[in-house]
Amino acid sequence: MSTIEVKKITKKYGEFLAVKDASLSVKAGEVVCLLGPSGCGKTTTLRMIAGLERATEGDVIIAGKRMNDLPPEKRDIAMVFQFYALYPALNVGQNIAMPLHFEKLSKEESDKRVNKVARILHLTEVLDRMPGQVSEGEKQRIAVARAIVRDPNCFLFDEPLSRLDVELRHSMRGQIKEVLSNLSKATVIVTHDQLEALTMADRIAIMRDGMIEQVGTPHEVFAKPANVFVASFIGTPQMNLMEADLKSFSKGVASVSLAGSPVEMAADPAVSSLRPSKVMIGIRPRAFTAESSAGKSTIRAQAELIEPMGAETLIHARTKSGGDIRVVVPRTQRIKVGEVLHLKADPKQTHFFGENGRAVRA
Amino acid sequence: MTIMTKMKGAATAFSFAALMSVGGASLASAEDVTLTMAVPDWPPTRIMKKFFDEQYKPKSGNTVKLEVDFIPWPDFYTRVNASLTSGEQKYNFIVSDSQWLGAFVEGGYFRKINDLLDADPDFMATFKTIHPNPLNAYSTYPHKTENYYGFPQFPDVLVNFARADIICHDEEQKNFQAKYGKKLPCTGEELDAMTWDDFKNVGEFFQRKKGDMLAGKPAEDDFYGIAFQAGKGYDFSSMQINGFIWQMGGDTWDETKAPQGQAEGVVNSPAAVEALTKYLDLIQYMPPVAKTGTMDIFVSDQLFREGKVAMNIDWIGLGEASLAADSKVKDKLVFGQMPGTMGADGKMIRWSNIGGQPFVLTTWTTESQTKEAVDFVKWWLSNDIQHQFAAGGGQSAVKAVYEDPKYVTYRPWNRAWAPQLEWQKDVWHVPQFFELLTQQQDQFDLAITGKQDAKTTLDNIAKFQQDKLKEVGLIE
Amino acid sequence: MTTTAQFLPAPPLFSPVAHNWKLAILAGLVVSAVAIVLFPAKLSLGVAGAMAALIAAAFTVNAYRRRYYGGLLVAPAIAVLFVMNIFPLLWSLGLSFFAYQSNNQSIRFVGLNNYIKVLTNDIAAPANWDALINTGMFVVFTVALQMITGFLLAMLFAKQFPLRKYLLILVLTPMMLSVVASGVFFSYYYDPTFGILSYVMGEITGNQFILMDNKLGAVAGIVFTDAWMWAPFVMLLVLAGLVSVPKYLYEAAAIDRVSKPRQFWTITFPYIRGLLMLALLFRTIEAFKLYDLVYILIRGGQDTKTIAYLITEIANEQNKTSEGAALSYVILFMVIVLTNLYLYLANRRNKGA
Amino acid sequence: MATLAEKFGLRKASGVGEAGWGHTLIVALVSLIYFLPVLMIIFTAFKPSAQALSVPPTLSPTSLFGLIPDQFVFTPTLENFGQVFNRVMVSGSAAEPTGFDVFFFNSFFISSVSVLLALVIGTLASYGFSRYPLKGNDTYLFIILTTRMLPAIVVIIPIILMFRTVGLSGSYLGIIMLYTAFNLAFTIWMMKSFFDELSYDVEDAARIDGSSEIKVFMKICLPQVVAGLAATFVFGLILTWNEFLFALLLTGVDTRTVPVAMNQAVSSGGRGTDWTLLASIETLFLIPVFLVTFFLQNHLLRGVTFGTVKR
Repeated sequence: MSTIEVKKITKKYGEFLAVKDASLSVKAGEVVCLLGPSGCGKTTTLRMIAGLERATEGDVIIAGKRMNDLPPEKRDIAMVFQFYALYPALNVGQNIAMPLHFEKLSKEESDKRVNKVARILHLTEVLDRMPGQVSEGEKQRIAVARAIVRDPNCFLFDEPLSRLDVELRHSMRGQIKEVLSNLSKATVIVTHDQLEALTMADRIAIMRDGMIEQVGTPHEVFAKPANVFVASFIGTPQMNLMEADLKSFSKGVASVSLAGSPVEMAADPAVSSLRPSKVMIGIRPRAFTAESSAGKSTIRAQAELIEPMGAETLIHARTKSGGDIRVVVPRTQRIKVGEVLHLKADPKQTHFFGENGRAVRA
Repeated sequence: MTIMTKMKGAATAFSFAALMSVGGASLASAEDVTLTMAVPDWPPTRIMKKFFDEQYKPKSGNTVKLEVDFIPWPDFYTRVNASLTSGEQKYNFIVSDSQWLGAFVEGGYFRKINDLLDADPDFMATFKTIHPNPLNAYSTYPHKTENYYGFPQFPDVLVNFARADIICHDEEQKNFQAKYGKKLPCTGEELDAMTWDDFKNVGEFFQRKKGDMLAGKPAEDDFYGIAFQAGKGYDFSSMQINGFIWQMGGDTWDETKAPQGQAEGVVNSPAAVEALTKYLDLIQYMPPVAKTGTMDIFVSDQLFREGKVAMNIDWIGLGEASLAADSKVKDKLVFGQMPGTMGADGKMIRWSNIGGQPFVLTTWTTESQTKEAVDFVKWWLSNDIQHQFAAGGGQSAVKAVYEDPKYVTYRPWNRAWAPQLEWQKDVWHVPQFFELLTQQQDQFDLAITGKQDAKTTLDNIAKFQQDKLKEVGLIE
Repeated sequence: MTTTAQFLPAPPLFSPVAHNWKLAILAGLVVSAVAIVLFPAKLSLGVAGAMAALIAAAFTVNAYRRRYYGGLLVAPAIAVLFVMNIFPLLWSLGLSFFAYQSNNQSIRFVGLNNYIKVLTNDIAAPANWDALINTGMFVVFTVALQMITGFLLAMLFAKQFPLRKYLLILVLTPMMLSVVASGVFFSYYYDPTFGILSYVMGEITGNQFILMDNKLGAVAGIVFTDAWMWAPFVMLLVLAGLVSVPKYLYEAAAIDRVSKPRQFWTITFPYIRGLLMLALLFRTIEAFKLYDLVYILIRGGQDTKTIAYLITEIANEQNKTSEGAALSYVILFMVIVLTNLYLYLANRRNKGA
Repeated sequence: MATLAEKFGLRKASGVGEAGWGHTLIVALVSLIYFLPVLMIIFTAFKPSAQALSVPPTLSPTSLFGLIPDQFVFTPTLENFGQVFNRVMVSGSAAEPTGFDVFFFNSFFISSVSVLLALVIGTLASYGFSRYPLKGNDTYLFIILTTRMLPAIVVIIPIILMFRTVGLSGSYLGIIMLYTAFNLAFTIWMMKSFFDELSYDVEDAARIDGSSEIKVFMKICLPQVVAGLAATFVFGLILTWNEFLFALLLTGVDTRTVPVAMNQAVSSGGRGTDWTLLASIETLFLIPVFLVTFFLQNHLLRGVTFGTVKR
């Protein structure tokens, strides 16, 4: 079975803790994205899975076998590098065929396999060229081709699309996803681009400072962020995170002092365990509706900057307490700079976080 | 572009200087005379400089400075040759090997001094007190004519350096007597009386492996009886082989007989072949480095100083080193003349190739410089200074000096000096010296390292000399 | 490539304007050549100097007027090289067509006679051909040994490991020695009586060991010393190549399960090929000039004379300047052919890649 | 689990391209063997001259607590280093200065000035060759390389003559100019390959932003090839430092360099090689270039790397 299991791995460089107690399991056919800002340890985690780094502590289990002490070549994996790592002295065909040498295939068989993946990835035309003579997108596809030309235990991708321009990135996302879905292997993709993660992954593991903050489907991490970090990291425009005083909670309604106004809003029953205290409330910009007049559950804010985004408009507004608030409204709703807004949040999309930063949910 | 401007300026200056300066920038005033001298860097020249600085008072009343360029021996010829032939005209005095005379006289670099001698009877008188053998070798070109060029700086001959502690040891004396029926030479007089056959016996007798008994003690290292120069570099076998050839009735090409004198038939005469064979026969008793063809005068001296050899034939010029503090044999020495060959008349034949160096004046030396130079040479060859020189480790070819009974007391090898002077000869002062020498050294090296026999060697040398000298008209 | 606007068109070759450097060079060469042939050395030198100044001036004016930065930048170097190297080289090239001995003022044009003499004369030529063969042998042996040793050392130092910096400097030291000192000391190491080699061999065989009493030993001694001194040079260049290989290529190769030999040929070698070529180029040029060690260790004995040795004998000791020059230019021709071959091969490889 | 390596602040061995103390041990062994001939020269500098040629050769200044048999141990002395600068030239007289302080200064002055000068001129030229190729650029470059192909003895006569004519003979300027030329070929070839490696984009961007050509060169290009400059400097220094023939023939009494004067010890004081003296001169002479190389070592590696990947 093609699976990957990472159990509490830790990586130390001297005193520096690069990865701490990270655990993750990837099922056959599943694509997991490691997502996080630069320096969060996601690449180190991937390299530990590949065997390019040794885990200081913890276990790496691939296809049911503990592989901690095995060098990369014994792990039977395929990897696509950030800079593609194309062998500069070999032409495209030879590059793709490189992993096949180990399997000692006949020339015909090897050619057949190379041609097959070349066809899948539209590389047939460039097989005779040198890596220096092909485009970035082609390089990327060559790197993928080299990975899928054989039948490894699992696939690892290190920032596969980071060097491509926006358009190519978009089309490659689709292609890679399609290719992977036909292979049913455990796959780990490292990326710092949430769009990439959201579109390609079956599940996303969000990392920060060497720790995995949350693992979940794209929907879960978006709709139910486990903590403030995940909430702020996932979603564009960024979620509004506002400090609030929780006054009281009864019958599913919380009374809070938010952005200088007393507001009543529906909340998860678990919020009851918090009161009364300081909390963090997270509301996505699209979860607001601008009411015509002030109400019990509206926040008052004054529009300061209008950014039309096509179908929608992003408004930066200032609350009474001086905080900044982002609101996305449909294009049709015309709002002028200086206009006072009464914002009402959708209770289903309102997240409460305790003082420890964790989401409070039932 | 400052660099560009600078380059342009330099280029202009360059061409200007090139066009304007034709020759003599070295115009010395009457009061200040500087004599520039190129010398090899070693004690005899250092002493000369020291004496000059401490003692020399110019008679003319001028301020005379002797600027000496001490050039390390290994590069001396290269430096001097390049300086002379490039027309650098840097030096007024040059220490020269006797055999370089032809090349540099013909090139117009060495100044003939006959006019100076004729103009100054005093100078002539001093000059004539020099023993004729060194005088001919160091000063005449063509050889043995009355055309004079140089003055002896450090005259030199080959002598026998011997280890008294080894050769005078009772045990060794007894065993040698038993084996050869002759006394193993021990004193200076006994060394003087040695023939090459005796020398060979010493070589054969003292072949000791590490641990064998040597002078009553186990030898600390392999030990050998004899050593002499047999190296490929410069003239480090010719100088020895010439002596063998002359002593045994052979001859080298004689430049004084040119253009009638031949090389072929003379150089490879049976007597010469026999002499070379005898020389080669001795190599086997020498320290193993001889087999590589690098046994030069310094290597044999070093082996001797380190106590690996019983007898070494070498130049007096290297004598001081054997007495130095770091010499392992400094207090165990006895010196004699180089071995000879017993003539049919029962008299010893001792021909040997002269060593040492003259110094000469160059042709671009100005009038005033020449005047001071003559005074300086007269002073240098004066008895007093020559005595001081000898006392400081030098040698003198001035009759009155070396015949003085004090002379032999200066250094232990001086007892061999006067008798040896009588037997000194020299070879080739012709301009082709280096070509002849290189080819001969190459051929001797082949013989010494066992690649060819004496006959072939001398045949090759004779043929080359015949062709070469014919080409330049020195053989008809 | 940014091209700089050139405000003036290049003048026609024979137009006598101040910035016509081509004309200046042509005139300079012609006048100098005529001067060298006709005038005595001193005067012809002056003329040549003036011509050099003329060319330099033309270059500068040209560069200023036409904003020709290439010429401007290159000019100082060319000027220095011309005066200090190229001019003397041309001079000696000229001399090689004359019968001239530096210690003899007469000079006579003999055309190609010197070349014919050094290559076919029955006195000189056999020695020259012999030395040519020896030189070839030394070039092959020393360069090969340097390349192999340098390469192996570089492999050792390619990885990061503790104390690397301190160990590396030890290996680099031999090339910092002066040839005289290392040559003289190696003659001591090889000495049958005093040397360590003989001592070690003596402990085994019981006899003093004479390394250089035959050609094989002498050549081995020379080659070893030369290679020891200059292998670090090769090592440094190769090492530079090795550390410049991107690490991710080896990582990719490990994951692709590429065997070590294949990794070397497909990843490592392409990166060090250019540097190997550079090392080969410089070391070959130097090996053709091998003289010092042959002189110091064995005085050219045991049939080890090289061409550079002969040239020194002929041109320095015997003052046969023009013959020496002719022999040098024969060598120069060979070196040029060989280095061009190297460069051609290197370029062809590069284009293929 | 802090290993010894970590205690020394070294990264723990892992992954590709890193090795541990085991590797160090192997390399140390090889390096020491390779260094041995140099070490023996340095040791000789510390031997009393009577022990310089002892058989068996002495190999160590200490018996290492009886580990090394006495016959291989010499008694270290510093006397030889004093001899380099002051020694008895004429037996029976007092020690006199040998002039080596001047020779060392000359070597230092002549080498560093000429290598720096070659670096300046050569860098400008290589920048020209790289960025403003002349017609027949490769031919020029090859001709420049050709100047290194002939034995120096061939060009020496014209050079001496030229020097005499312009009065450069025996002067610092003359030998410095000659060494500058001597170093130029190598400098130009090295530096050109460095400049070739630089991306033109940055320069073009700077030009569009209005930088002058001089500013582009000084502010954009030069900072990127600092490593190359260091590397070229070290190589040039090593080659110039030990140059012998030109120095022999073109320096005077006052401008003589150490490699020429060193031969005093090869045949000195009326004897052959003075081993301890030669070794001390070489040991002292090695120090400056050894230190320069050591401190520029990182640049050297990086510089060469950067410059020569592409020819």
